[in-house]
Amino acid sequence: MKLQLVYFASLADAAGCAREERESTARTPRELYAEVAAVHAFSLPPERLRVAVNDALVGWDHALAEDDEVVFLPPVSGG
Amino acid sequence: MKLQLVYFASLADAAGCAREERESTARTPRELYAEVAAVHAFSLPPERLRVAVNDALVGWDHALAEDDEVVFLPPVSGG
Amino acid sequence: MLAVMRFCLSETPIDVPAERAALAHPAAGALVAFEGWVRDHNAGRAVQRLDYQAYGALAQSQGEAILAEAGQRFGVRKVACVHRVGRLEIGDLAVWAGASADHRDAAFAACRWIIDEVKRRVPIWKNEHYADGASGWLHPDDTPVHGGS
Amino acid sequence: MLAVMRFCLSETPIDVPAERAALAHPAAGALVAFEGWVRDHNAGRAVQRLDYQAYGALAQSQGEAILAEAGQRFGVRKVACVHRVGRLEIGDLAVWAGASADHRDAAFAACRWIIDEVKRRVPIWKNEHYADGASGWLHPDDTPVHGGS
Repeated sequence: MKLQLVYFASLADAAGCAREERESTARTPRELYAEVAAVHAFSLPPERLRVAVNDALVGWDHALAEDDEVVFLPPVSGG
Repeated sequence: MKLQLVYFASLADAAGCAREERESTARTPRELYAEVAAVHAFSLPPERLRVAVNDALVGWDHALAEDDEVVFLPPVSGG
Repeated sequence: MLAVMRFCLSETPIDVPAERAALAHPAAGALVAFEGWVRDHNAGRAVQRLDYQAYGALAQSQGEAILAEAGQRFGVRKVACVHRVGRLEIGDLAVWAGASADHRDAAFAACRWIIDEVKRRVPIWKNEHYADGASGWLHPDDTPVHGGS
Repeated sequence: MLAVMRFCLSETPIDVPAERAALAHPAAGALVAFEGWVRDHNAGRAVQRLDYQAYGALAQSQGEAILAEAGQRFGVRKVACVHRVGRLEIGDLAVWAGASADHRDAAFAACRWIIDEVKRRVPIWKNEHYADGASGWLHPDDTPVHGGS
């Protein structure tokens, strides 16, 4: 299915883009991260990330749906 | 000897004045407070007060000298 | 008891007098405010400026959740927090957080908790630019991240 | 490390932006400020206004001693405190205390310690005027004192 990915901070640097649309067979954020981490050589393990789908935090086994917007959040550093 | 007394807050209300000059035989703030507490009916015990002589905090057995300015400080309530 | 809570991201300088005034309440005897300023050094390196990037929609909802939770946890009257995004220079105000309460215990505790939670949970990232020309996105422990590693 | 410490009593409204700006330092990443406001109630009674009376010379030396000690105890860059004297109305700012430091732990700890010590040690007395027409000088535990008793 078609998924929208949005990247911030170090992940955007590594991906070389702030967003991309992918055709993927991933059913969960966990599967999707494994796929994009391989493509973009992300080296942050999922334990260090949080994931949001459609602007809400979700678990790594959340069921993805067509056209979902998925964001993997690197450790934050505001303040 | 001659001593200058300055009163603040509830002690000034009880004394009916903010300062007074007294001729006294008191050698220490402890003796002086006993004297003025009797005159003005102060009911705060010395344990609840601090004492300053010439704008510096001193102990209750500090030796008083001619024309010293003595202040008995009620519990403070700034802030 | 909580009357006002307001979280926002700002692309322009934070108006501190306005933020402070918004926390006034006739029953409040205490205001505690935290300001985070851009420091000239971090982890032993000279910092020249930095950029904050935020995931806006989630930062907003997380910030509002933190303020609402502060209202539940502490006996506060009003709470607020504003975080800058974009480019900041040394000495610039990066984040302001404030809490008003009847007494100072609650105001101190709430303000401290809010800034800790904002730093822990709100999706904002800091990119520091160093005097040696290098730059890097920071981890929450303020060690640099390189290329997603 | 401590660069600036300033204590003062003020008969006019405290200039918060000026106090805050005076604590800026390029190495400071955190400012914590406490404001004490005149509340509309105390110990269950409606308060209309109050007067602060200070023993000026000793208040000044005690205030300066507190700020100097804060500089010794905490890793702060700058500290300051201003206390109003005279007549104040509900919502007026009675006291402002601030501390800047490289990190927030020190700024929070120093600011809290300063206001606690000011309330404990600085010779200033509060006379509250109540809605029922009564008034009274307060003890530090905020119970009224009657006629020196």
